[in-house]
Amino acid sequence: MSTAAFKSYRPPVIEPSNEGELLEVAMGPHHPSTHGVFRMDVALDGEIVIKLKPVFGYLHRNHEKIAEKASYLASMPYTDRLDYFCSMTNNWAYAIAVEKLAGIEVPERAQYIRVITAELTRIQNHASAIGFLLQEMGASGTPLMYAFREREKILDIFEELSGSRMMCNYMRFGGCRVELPKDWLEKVAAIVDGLPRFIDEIEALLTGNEILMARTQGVGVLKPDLAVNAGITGPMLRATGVNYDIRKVDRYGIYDRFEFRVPLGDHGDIYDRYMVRVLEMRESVGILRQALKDVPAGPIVDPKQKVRGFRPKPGEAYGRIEGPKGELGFYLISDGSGNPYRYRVRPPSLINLTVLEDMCIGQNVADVVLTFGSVDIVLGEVDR
Amino acid sequence: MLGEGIVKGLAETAKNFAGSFVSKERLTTVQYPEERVEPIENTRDFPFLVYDGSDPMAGLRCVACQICEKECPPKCIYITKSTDKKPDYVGKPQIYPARFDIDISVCMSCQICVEVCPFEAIKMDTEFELSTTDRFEGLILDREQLAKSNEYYNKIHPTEAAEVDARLAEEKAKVEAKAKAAAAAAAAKAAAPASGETTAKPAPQKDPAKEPGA
Amino acid sequence: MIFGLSIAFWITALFTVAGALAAALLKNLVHCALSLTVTFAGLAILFLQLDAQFAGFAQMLVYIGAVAILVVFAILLTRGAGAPEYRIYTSSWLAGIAIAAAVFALLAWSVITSLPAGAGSAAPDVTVLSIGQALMSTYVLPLEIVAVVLTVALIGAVIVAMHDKGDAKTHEQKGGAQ
Amino acid sequence: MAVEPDLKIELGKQGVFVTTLNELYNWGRRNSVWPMQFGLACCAIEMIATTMARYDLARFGAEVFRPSPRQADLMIISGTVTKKMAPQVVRLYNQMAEPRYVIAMGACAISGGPFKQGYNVLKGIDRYIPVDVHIPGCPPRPEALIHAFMTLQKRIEEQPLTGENRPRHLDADAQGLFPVPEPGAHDLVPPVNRLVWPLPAPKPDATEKQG
Amino acid sequence: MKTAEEILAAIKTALPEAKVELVQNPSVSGQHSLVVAPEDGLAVAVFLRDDSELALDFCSNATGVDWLDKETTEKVKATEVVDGEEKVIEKTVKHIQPGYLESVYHLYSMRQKHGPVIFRMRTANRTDQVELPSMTPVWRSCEFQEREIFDLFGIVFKGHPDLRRILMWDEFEDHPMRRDYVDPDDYEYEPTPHDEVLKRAQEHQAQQNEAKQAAEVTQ
Amino acid sequence: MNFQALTLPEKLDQLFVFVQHWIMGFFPAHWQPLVGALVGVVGIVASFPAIFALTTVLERKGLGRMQNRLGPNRVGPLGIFQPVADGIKSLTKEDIVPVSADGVVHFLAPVVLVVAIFLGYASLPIGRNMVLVNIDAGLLFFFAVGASTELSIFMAGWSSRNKYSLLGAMRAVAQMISYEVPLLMSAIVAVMMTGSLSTVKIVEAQSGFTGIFPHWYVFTPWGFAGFVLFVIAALAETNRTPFDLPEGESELVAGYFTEYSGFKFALFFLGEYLGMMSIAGFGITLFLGGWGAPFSFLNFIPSWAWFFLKLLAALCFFIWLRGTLPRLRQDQLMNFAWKFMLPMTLLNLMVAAAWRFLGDSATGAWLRWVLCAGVLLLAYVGLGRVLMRKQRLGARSYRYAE
Amino acid sequence: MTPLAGFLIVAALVFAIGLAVALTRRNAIMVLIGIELMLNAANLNLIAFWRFSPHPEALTGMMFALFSIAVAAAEAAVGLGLVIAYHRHTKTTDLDAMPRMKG
Amino acid sequence: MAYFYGNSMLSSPYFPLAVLFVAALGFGLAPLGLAWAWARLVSPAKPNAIKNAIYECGLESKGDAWVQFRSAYYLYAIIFLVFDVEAVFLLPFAVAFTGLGVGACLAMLVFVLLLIEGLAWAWAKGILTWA
Repeated sequence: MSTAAFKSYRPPVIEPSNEGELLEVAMGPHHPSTHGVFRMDVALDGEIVIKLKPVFGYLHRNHEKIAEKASYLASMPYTDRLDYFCSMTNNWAYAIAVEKLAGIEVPERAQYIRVITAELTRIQNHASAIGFLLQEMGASGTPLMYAFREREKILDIFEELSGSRMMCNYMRFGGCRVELPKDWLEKVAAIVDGLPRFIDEIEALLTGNEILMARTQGVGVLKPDLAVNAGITGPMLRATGVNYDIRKVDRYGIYDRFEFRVPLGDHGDIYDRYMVRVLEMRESVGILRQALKDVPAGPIVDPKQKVRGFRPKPGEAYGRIEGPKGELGFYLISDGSGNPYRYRVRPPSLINLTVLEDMCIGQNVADVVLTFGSVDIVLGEVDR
Repeated sequence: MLGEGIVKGLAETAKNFAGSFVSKERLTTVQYPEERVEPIENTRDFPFLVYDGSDPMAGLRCVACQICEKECPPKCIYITKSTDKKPDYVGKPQIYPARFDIDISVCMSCQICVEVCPFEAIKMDTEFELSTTDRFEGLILDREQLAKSNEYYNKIHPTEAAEVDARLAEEKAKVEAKAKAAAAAAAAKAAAPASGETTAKPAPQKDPAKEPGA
Repeated sequence: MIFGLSIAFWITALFTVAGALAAALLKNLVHCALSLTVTFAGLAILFLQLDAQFAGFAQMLVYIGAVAILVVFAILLTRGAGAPEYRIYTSSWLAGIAIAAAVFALLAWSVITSLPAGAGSAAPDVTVLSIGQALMSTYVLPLEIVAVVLTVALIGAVIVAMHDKGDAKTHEQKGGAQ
Repeated sequence: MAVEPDLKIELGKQGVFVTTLNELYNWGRRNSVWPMQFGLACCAIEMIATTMARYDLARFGAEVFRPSPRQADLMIISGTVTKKMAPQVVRLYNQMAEPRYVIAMGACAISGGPFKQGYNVLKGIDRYIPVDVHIPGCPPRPEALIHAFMTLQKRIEEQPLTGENRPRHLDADAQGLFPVPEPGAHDLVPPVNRLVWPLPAPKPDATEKQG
Repeated sequence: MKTAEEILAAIKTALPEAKVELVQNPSVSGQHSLVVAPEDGLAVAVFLRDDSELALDFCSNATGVDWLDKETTEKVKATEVVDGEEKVIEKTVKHIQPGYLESVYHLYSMRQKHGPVIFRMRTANRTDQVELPSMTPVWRSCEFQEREIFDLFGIVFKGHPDLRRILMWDEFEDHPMRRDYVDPDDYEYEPTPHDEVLKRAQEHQAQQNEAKQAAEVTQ
Repeated sequence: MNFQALTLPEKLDQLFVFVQHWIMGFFPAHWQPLVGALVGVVGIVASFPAIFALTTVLERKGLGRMQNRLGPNRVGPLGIFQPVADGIKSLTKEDIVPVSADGVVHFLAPVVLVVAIFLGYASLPIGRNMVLVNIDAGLLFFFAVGASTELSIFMAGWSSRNKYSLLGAMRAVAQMISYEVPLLMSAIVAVMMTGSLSTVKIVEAQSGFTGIFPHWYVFTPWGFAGFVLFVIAALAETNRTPFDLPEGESELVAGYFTEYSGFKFALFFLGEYLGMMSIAGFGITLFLGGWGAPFSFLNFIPSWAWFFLKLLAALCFFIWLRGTLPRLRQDQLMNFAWKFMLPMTLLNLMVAAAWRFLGDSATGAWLRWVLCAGVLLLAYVGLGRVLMRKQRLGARSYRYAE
Repeated sequence: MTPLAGFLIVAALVFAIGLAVALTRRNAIMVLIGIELMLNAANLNLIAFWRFSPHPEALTGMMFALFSIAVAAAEAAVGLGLVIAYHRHTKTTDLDAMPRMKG
Repeated sequence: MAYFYGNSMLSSPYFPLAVLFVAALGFGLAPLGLAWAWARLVSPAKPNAIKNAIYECGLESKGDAWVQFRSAYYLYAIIFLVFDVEAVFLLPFAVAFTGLGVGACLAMLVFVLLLIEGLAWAWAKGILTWA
């Protein structure tokens, strides 16, 4: 059977000017701008990028293989280490997939806590992402320091809840691991009240800055149709103007109970990505305020659930959430035994990098670094 | 006008600079090691073994059931069961771990061992100053190094430890009551006076293979 | 005659000539360009010794600051940075050397025979101000001509060196989706 | 009180000069440890957090993260070293100027940590390069990194300038090159550098246990 | 959102020759999938993407699954002549169900905001016939994911623009996510060995002891 | 001059001058120039590296404060011995020269840089009667010598034979030559008004007071514009934020000194800061009244103290900028130099000329103020608008989906 | 004061070396370097003669030297530009190869 | 002595410059010498093939860095050169400016405008747009 011609997306091809030689530079795996061990093999015509090939795998830690040899529960702490900025949302995505697979109900209190932790995660992730973006722009760390100042507060909250700053390992199939500590909600409320001031501070420092505008506006432009076809998700997709937020689409958890808006950009450039993140932080603050108001009492975890000996029926399930970086999905196949037959992470970071080539070719080499930074990836998730 | 945003940004950093001399909010540095961040109760770092009483080895709650060893995701626990039983701190004969090693160079501080332990024997420590120049000896904690008293546990995790103690006491009371009842029944039946042996059985002595969750 | 020369002159002269010689003899073009700057600097110092302060500093500014950079860029642009694999001298190098030597002999002979080894007059009081005044009065016409020359040189050099834009950028987005 | 003559002679022999020079040298080295801007995985974030406002590694004069190995003194291996990355790590270490120090931060860097069962994970970077300080933890807290940093400073302070115990970089005969492993068909070749990885004698009953 | 059956019907009407089956998912998730014959894969994918009602413009997840050769034992009643007498006896028959590699795609629609539709293709076996059509021309998002499948499972995607190893280094020869992959032997220092690792560590120990003894002997 | 006859403030002011003469007095007459020069040179070679050391601590601590942290505070009291430790470390660090590098040029580059930068200090007046050489073309000398720093940076980048180094060096040279023109041109206005290239005369021309306010050039429209342009060009010349591309680590690792280790690297570091200080010093000389006091009643404070205070303030400003701004891109930076800085400086030259011809009669004074300031402001806003609009830059609004 | 002859000899030497460079080197850029050397030698002569002239206040020689610097700089720019343009078309700066290229 | 060195040299205005030059050279070379001596005596340099290879993000360096560059650099250098020369003429003018009449200033204006014309031409041609 023959297929008729159909639209296919490929990165642009630029012929080098016949002047000068191409300079082939490897950026990475140890490169100050790739915050991690990512590598881009770049061919430069002068300072213009003619070719760009991303090279992955420097942090391929075999998460999927290990998970297929371990019990369902044992993979939970490993998900923390996927996108190590957002352990809470990773936990949640995995929990959702397992809950789908085994048909587990989550008590309402746990749902609220999940939303609270997820939104806090989103805020600290976006703040750090902006900080790192500015770091790549050469801002000698100040925005990053401010972002981390707030992040530390959120991490303290997480540590108080789960015991660990980064690797929370907090969620369980059918709920959360432990009951909230005393006064925890009040502390969160206090921090949430302080967040708008921080966002204002970041905006005062950056939003109107001419250098930032010059560096980011019109740079690394992504077109919406390509973004959709390339499976881009998260703030990067919304910066192109496509309205797709899984919190709204799937209404997982209890997101349908909160009022929030989805900020959209019109240009799809780095500035839009930056602004969409800033605006999403503001929306997240709104969600947090609503969620903190009415956390119900009740069990924190489905009482039928056991910690050990979890064996879901054979079958498969794909569960996904709107992670701070995009759609984070888990695909599980159960063969009825104690460990998954197939365990797959759908990493938003990796897939968002698909269009790196498209965005960078024809740009200045300095913009590559920025464009890359604006995608907001974490290598732990890209390579798994 | 060109430069407006830059000036705004400069004002923001100037505010932070000036603020760092007056406000705690703008100078967030905690000067470790002299100062420390206020300890958070739930903090977990590496597991330790809780013992009751004064003799660390005799008082270990661990009965070497090896559940944690099996459940540990990175497999950093190594236990060998004793072949004999030794009296614990109250004098009851118990199986004990002949060897209990935790390789903290592998441990991922996930707390799953604590969750699965039915005996409240393994808990998370808050100690983090463990950096060492010794790769092989410095990073494997054995039984002796892991054993820490219940008082210590109470000190670092007061809320949690109080709960655990209450639960243990309750269970103990239940077991004792049961034993008493059994003894009474036995006495009533005028059977052999075997009460000593029954009470010696510790409360949660269950088969690890069909262990229910916590 | 030798004793009449100050040690400063000897040192600068030595550096000047050595720089020129190095520029002539070194294989790597960048080395040649760098030794050329030594000559430029030496000449500038010689100007200073001749009480031509402004000319000396102007020489530094223009030659070390600009011409040397220009030469270096030209070398990098023509891929002359590495040491060449081939001979660095032309096939007729012997004749060239001979001509140069003859010229030098002639010049030196004329210098030695025609000039008395006497000291010059006292240092003239040449300030930048006097140069400025002269420039704006006597030398106004040359000044304007220099401006024209410079502008023409700018335009000419740019046109010559400029890469024809337009043939490179036409292939953009060939394989793209649009 | 006058210095005892014996002591004086002894000092003269040893060289007070050498001693003070040694102290000065170690003091300078210790207080100016510039880490290489080098992050691998999760621990890198905690490493960054360590340099941030709350913990501020800069207090120790160590905030000058140099991107080039030539100018860096300390390599903080912060995170999982995969087999794909290991050759690069070893090459970078080789390209650092002496004296150079290595902190293996976190479980993964020391032993492969939770990911040690993975096929692409190197079971500890000390199989290829010498590590000065190990910090367990997954990831270690920022304070733990500062603690390790101070441990390293202590270690530097104790190093003599001369004699048998002098550190490797002062010894002309000591190894300066740590061969870079090659990626092979199934594994890195060689899997370890025997010169820096002296396997300890196993604990007597380490392998007694049955499945 | 159409159900899987309806989608199957739509495909059947649009592409009558395409070999597509529905595979039920016994799990509560209810995510049933369409198994498409590799030769029809591209056509079906283009239909799914470009059909205005389905508009599955977003391929979220692409992954591989390795199904090993399955040995099933079945008790079969057979009549056999034993001692000249026909008897019905029970026999256990071993079937070897050949394994295969599978590529699974989770499709969503950003325009219609529905999904997922699961789309799978299977190779003929696990050894030599491991080719499947690439979905990258249809969905760019598959580019890296298919490279990953190629790297880790060894499925060769025809029509992929740049099929190279992605996670492992180029010199690497194995496909580590296959279930019969044996990982390299580096278990020489295992203070807390378990299971398989323990076995390997023991072997290592034995080797080392031998070497030590040999060294002692030569001394 | 008789030391005894001076008042105390004057004594303090001339302290170093008298120390120099006092030392010279120990030597026979024809050696005195040598001794005098030596004392002056020692003064420069000792004081500015010391300020460099101080600046590095100041920078690290100041940046820290801006970022809500403390900065180095453990080595010595308040961390002021940090640079000493860094120095010892750099001195004892192994020196690596890549095999394929050009060894001789690789070695010479940092030395040339340091020498060129130090020479620039010769005509910098750091106090009343405190200048090493008071030559007629002092300012030109500074620019002429400064020109050779470009060459040393090129030498460093080229000789390393490293891609990042070479690219960094090419960027640095392109950037420095582009901003050298505006730097020179913006300085020319001060020369025009003074009528001399001598730095001493430029300072003296600004030393008067009207009421309590000084006659600094920065307080005139053309002077202010010249000063701002000079500062921007100086930032670019010294590779400081937001023009620190050549060492822009986010893409070029460490720029032209990627391959340098040990003390050669320290020399680059030193050269960079010394260059920053010398250029700041010249900026102060040209527009901020050099060693003059800012208010007439503060005249009792020694002139050199004022100079160093102003220098410190300038350095703090540089640090402040570094703590705030991200960096530009190469093309933007070049565009800015040629399309904004150069036209503005040229315009400023004409405005300065007009200023003189408009005269300073009682009525004309206001008129020329308004006219000159207006023209400059208009050109600034207009050119800024055009540049922003051409690149389609500006604030944006965002839409939301429910 | 150094006598005029000293400067003139240096200038002659530099000139001769410049000439030799221009005549013997194969690389076109080197030829331009040689020409620069010769021009500079001429400049030195100009300044030296000006300094030793009876009326150095007249500034003639000095001004001539200044203009000469300007013109030489322009010459260098155009010359090197030509070399670059030539290199772009022929990928060489080798003078020995030039006639062949022409033919 | 004085005869040999020439008194004129010591009293020359440039003499302190020479001293400064020597001192600066010493300032640069002395620590390098010290570092060399330290390496010689105490801490031996340990060159090896990997260490002395070129740094390229932890990979083996591929291709030469000394490649052909683009002409944009050269174009900027030309414009710079022209304006540098212009500055050489502007400076004496600026010094003499206070004493000059309108005519001289107009002459200078013509000079500057001629060069600005070159700049404007370059701008219009798009040469001032980097790469």
